[in-house]
Amino acid sequence: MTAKLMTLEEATQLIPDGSSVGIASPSVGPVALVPMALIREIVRQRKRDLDLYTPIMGLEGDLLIGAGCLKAVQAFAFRIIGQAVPPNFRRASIEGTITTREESEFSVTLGLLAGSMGVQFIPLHGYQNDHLQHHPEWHQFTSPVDGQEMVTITAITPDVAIVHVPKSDPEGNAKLGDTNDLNVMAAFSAPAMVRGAKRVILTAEEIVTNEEIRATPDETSILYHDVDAVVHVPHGAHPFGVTGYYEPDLEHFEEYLKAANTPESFEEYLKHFVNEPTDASAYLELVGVRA
Amino acid sequence: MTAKLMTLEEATQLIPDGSSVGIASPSVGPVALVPMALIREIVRQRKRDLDLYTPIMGLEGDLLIGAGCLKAVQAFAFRIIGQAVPPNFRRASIEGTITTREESEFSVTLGLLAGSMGVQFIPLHGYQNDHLQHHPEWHQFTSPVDGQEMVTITAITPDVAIVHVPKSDPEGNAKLGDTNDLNVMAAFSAPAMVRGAKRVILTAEEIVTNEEIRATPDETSILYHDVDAVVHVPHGAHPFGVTGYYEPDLEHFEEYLKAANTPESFEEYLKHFVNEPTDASAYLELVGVRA
Amino acid sequence: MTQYSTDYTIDELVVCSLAREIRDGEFVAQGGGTALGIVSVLLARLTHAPNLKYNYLSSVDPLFDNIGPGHSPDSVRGTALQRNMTIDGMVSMCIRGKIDVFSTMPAQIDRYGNVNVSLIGDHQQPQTRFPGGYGITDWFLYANRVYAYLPKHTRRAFVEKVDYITGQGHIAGETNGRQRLGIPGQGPQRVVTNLGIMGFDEDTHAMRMDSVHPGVTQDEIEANTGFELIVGSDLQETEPPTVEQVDLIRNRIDPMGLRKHRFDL
Amino acid sequence: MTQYSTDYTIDELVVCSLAREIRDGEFVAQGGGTALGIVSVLLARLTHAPNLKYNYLSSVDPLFDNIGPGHSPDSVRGTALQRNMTIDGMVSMCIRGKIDVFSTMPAQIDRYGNVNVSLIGDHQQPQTRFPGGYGITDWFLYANRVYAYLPKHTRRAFVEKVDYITGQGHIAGETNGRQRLGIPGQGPQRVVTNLGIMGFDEDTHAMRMDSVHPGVTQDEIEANTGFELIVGSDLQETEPPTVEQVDLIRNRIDPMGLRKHRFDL
Repeated sequence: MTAKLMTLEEATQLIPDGSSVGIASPSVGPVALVPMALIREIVRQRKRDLDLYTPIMGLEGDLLIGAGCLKAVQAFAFRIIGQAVPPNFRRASIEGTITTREESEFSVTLGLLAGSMGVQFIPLHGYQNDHLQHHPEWHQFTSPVDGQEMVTITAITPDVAIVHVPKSDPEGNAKLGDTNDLNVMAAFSAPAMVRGAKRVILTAEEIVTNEEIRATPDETSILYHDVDAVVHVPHGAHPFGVTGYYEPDLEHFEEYLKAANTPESFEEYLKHFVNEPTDASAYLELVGVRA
Repeated sequence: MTAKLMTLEEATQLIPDGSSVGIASPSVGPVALVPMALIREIVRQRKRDLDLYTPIMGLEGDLLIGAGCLKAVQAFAFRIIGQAVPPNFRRASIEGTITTREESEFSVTLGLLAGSMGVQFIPLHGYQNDHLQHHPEWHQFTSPVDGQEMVTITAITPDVAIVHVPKSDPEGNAKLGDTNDLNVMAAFSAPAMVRGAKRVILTAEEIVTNEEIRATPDETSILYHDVDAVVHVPHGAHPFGVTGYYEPDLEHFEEYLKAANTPESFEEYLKHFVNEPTDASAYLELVGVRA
Repeated sequence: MTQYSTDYTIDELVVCSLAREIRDGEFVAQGGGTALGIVSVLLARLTHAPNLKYNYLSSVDPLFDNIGPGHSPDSVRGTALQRNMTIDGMVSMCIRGKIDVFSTMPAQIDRYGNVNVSLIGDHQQPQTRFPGGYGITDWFLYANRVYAYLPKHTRRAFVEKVDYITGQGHIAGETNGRQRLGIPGQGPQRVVTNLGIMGFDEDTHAMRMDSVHPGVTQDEIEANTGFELIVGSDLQETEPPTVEQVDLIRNRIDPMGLRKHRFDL
Repeated sequence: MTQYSTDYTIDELVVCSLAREIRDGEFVAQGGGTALGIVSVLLARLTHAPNLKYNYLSSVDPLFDNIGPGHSPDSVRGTALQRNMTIDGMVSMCIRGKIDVFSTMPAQIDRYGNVNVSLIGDHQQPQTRFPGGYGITDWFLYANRVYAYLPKHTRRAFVEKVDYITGQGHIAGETNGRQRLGIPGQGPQRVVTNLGIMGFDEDTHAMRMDSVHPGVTQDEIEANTGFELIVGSDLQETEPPTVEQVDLIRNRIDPMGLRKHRFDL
C-alpha cells in the first residue's frame, strides 16, 4: 500500500468538521459517479458543520442533511434523480436549519473553470438576481476594460473534493470512462473540481496498476498530483449506477424517498442502511448486491 | 451548394483589409491543420493591414509578412516548425515594418479561454513584464476580491478565425480527428478560437454529409452555428502534413527557408508558388502532389 | 384554408401559442424537465419552422420528433450533431448569444417578468422550497428571447414582486435598462397561461394583456393577476390550434400526454 | 567514495549542476527546445531523484531516459500517464503551483534575474529578434523554483538591465516583493554558466557568485559580467561531474550530444 491507498475510515479523517466538501461528479439522473460509500462513512463518523458544494444536490446531499452533517449547501438545483425535491433538504429549508446558497449553471460552471485554471475569478455581466445576496464571495465591480458593472464569479475551491471513479492506480491516476457517457455536468465538473480543490479523495471500483494507466494514456482524466487519497470500494456509488459496472438500484431510490418523508422513518433508514452495517461490504450484503 | 459552401476566392472576400485574423490551429511542428491554401489566396488577393493572431507564428505568418499583408502579429513564439526564426518576420522586425505584440503561453491560453466562453477577460496576478506595454487591451486593476494588483487577460476574439479541418459537412459541422494527435496548442486553440471569433472560415480536406457527422456525434469538434464559410480544399495544409491524409513536405520547408533568406529570392518564391498558379490544384501540381 | 380544432385542450393551446413564437431557422434551447416546452419546439419544427436548430439538454440538434419514453434524453443523443456537449460548451453558446429562444415554466412571475423557481416566503426560512433554477437565471440574461408558460393563472403566481428573483426580467421603467447593465438578451417576450397571452410594454416594460383565450374574459384574467395589467390597444382572442397541430401533438409528438404535467390538475 | 570525472566537458558540468538542484519526488517541467535541461532532468531521475515527476511538453511523466531521435516528443508520449495534456491543462497545473522546478536558457539576464528571450535593442526596431518566450514568462512567475543556464558567460549576456523582460526575476531590493505582487513562485534560484554558478542574495535579491568552475577564476567571472556581482562569503569551487554521471550522460541519455547546442561554438 502506498501512502495514498487507504481505507474509507482513514480517508474520511481527511475531512475535518467545518470543511467545505465538493462532490466533483454530481448526479443528474440515476447513473452517476457519486461516492456514496464515502458519504455513508461521513455520516457514520458523525462529521458536523460541513459546507457542501455540488452543482446538483440529490440523494447524497439529502442523506448528509438528514444525518445532521451539513450547515450549508451550494447548488443550482435540488432534485433526486431529476424528480423530487429532496425531502430532508425541503424540511431543513423550511425549518431554517440549513443555509442554502443557490446559484446558476453559469456561476457553477465559471466558478469551477476558474478553480480548475487556478485563477481568482471570472467576470460576468448583468448578473443581478437574488442569488447574489447569498454569495459574499462574489463581488460587484466596474470592468477596467469598458466601465460596465460586473460580478466576480469567484473560483470554487472546496477544502476537499470527493469523486467515485471506475479505475485508479494507487497514486490517483484515474479514468472516468468514456466522458460522453457521463452526464452533462459531471463530464466537465469531475476533472475541473478535482483540479480546483485543496484536497482530493477518490473512491474507485477497481485499483489498477500504473502500467495499466500508461498503456492507455488518452483515457487518464485525473492525475496523481491532484490526488491525496485513493480508496478501493467496489459498488461504491450504490444506489447510483456506474456505466460498465452496474445498473442503478431504482427500488432503493424509492425506498429512500419514502423513508426520508418523515424524520422518524428517516432515522430508521439511517440506522438500518448507514450506521448498523459494519463496513461497505456489510452494506452491500444488506442491499442485496454481490460485490 | 449551401450558402456556406464556397470557393477559396469567395471565402477570402470575407476578410476585409485591416481585419484581425486568427489561425485557430497553429503549427508547432510540421504536422498541423494550418489553412495554407487560404493563406496563399489571401496573398493572391493582396489583402493589406491584417492583424494576425496566432499562438505560434510559423511559415504561414512569415509568408503573409513577406507578401506585405500584415501590419501586426501577436504570438508567444516565432519559429518555423520548431526551428528557425522566420526570415521575413526577422527582417520586418529589424526594419520596424511590423508591430509585434509578444505574449506568453498563459496569456494566449487564458485569452482564448475567455473568448471561447464569451467572457470579457480572465484576471491574472503578478503579470508585470514587457509584454504588458505592447498590449493596450490588457488593463491593470485592483482585485475586488482581495485588493491585489491584477491584469485583465482580455478575450481573444479575432474578426475572422481560419482553420483547416479533415472533415466538414456543408454547414460547418467539422471533425478535427483524434485530438490527441493534434499538437498541444491546437487541440485546445482550434475549438476555442473558433468559438471566440466573430466570423469563421473552414477549409476541409473532405466535405461529408450531415448524416455522416450525426453517425459519429462524439467526434464533432466544431459546430455549424460558429461557422460562416466552408471551402473544399484537398491537401489544403501543404507543406504541413495532416494526420491520416498526407505527410508534411519537409523539402518544401527547406526551400521556403532558403528563399525567404533575401527579399529577392522570396519575391521569386511568391511569384512561382503563390501568384502564378491559377488555383489550388495548379499549386498542388506545381509542388508535385496528386490531389 | 386553416381548419381550427374544436376539441383542443388548454395544454394544446399553450403548446401552439409557444410554437408560433419560434421563427424558422432560429436556435432554440430547452431543458429536460419541461415537456410542454419540448412539444412546442417539435411542433414548430414539424410545421412552420423546419430549419429550426435545437439544443435538448446536452444533445445538439437531435432529430427526434416524439417525446415518448422511447425518446428519453439518452436515446435521442445518437441522432445529434454532438452527443454530449458538456455544460461549459452550453454556457459558452449561451453567453455568446447563439440562442434565440428559450421557454420555461416558473412558479411566480411579476409585472416586469422577473421569475421565481426557487422558493416561496422568506429566503432563510421559506414556506415552500422548489428544485431551483438550473440555467433559468442564465437564459433569462443571455438567450435572445425568453418565454414563460404557467398552467394556472392565479394571483399567487402573478405577483407584484416575486419572493426570489431566480431569473431577471426587465428593468422597471427603463427602456434600455438591460443594455445599460450589459445584459445581452432582450428578456421575457410573452407569458402564456391557461387564460391568455401577456406581453410587455415596449417603453415601461410592464406586463400587458395581449390576447384572451376563447371562452375566457378580460375580467377573469385581471381578477387572477396580483397586479394591474396594461390592456393592449389591440386586445385579441387567442388563435386556437389547428386540426393539423392537434393531430401532430396527440399522435406523433406526445402520445403519452407528458405536456399535460401541471395542466391536468 | 565519489569518483569524479577527469575528462568531463563544460556542457556536462552544467548538466550535473542543474541536476543537483532537483530533489527527489519533485515535479519538474521542461519545454521541448532545451536539450541540456532535459538531459539534466533525466540524469537526476537516473541518480539521486528516482521519484521525480516530469512534464515534457504535453506528456505527463513519460518514462524515457534517452533524448536521441528515437525519443522524439511524439514517441515518448506513449509511455506517459497522459499522452496529450493540452495547453490549458499545462497552464492550470503551473498556475496552481504544482511545478517545483523549471530551467531555461535565456539570451540575457540581469542583476535581479530578469531574463530576455525576445529581442536585443529597441522594442519597435530591434537589432536582433529571437524566437520569443513561449511559457518562460509564465514559469518565471508560477513555477516554484526556476534555473537559468547560459553557454557563454559574457558582458553581453549578463547586463545591468535586460532589453526586454520576457521573464520576471526578483523585485529589486524588496525581500518579499514577489509576495506583495501576488506572484506565487520563488523566482530564479541559480544561474549556471560555462564559468560558474550564481545565486541571489536573500534580502536584496542581487546576483551573487556562489561557485567558480575548476580552472576558472573569480576575476574571470567578474570581467565577463556587465554589473557588479556580490561575492558569496563561502565562495567555492564547483563540484565536478562524477564518473557515473558522465557515463550516463554520454552513453545512455544523450549519445548524440544534443546537450552541446550553443556550448560547442
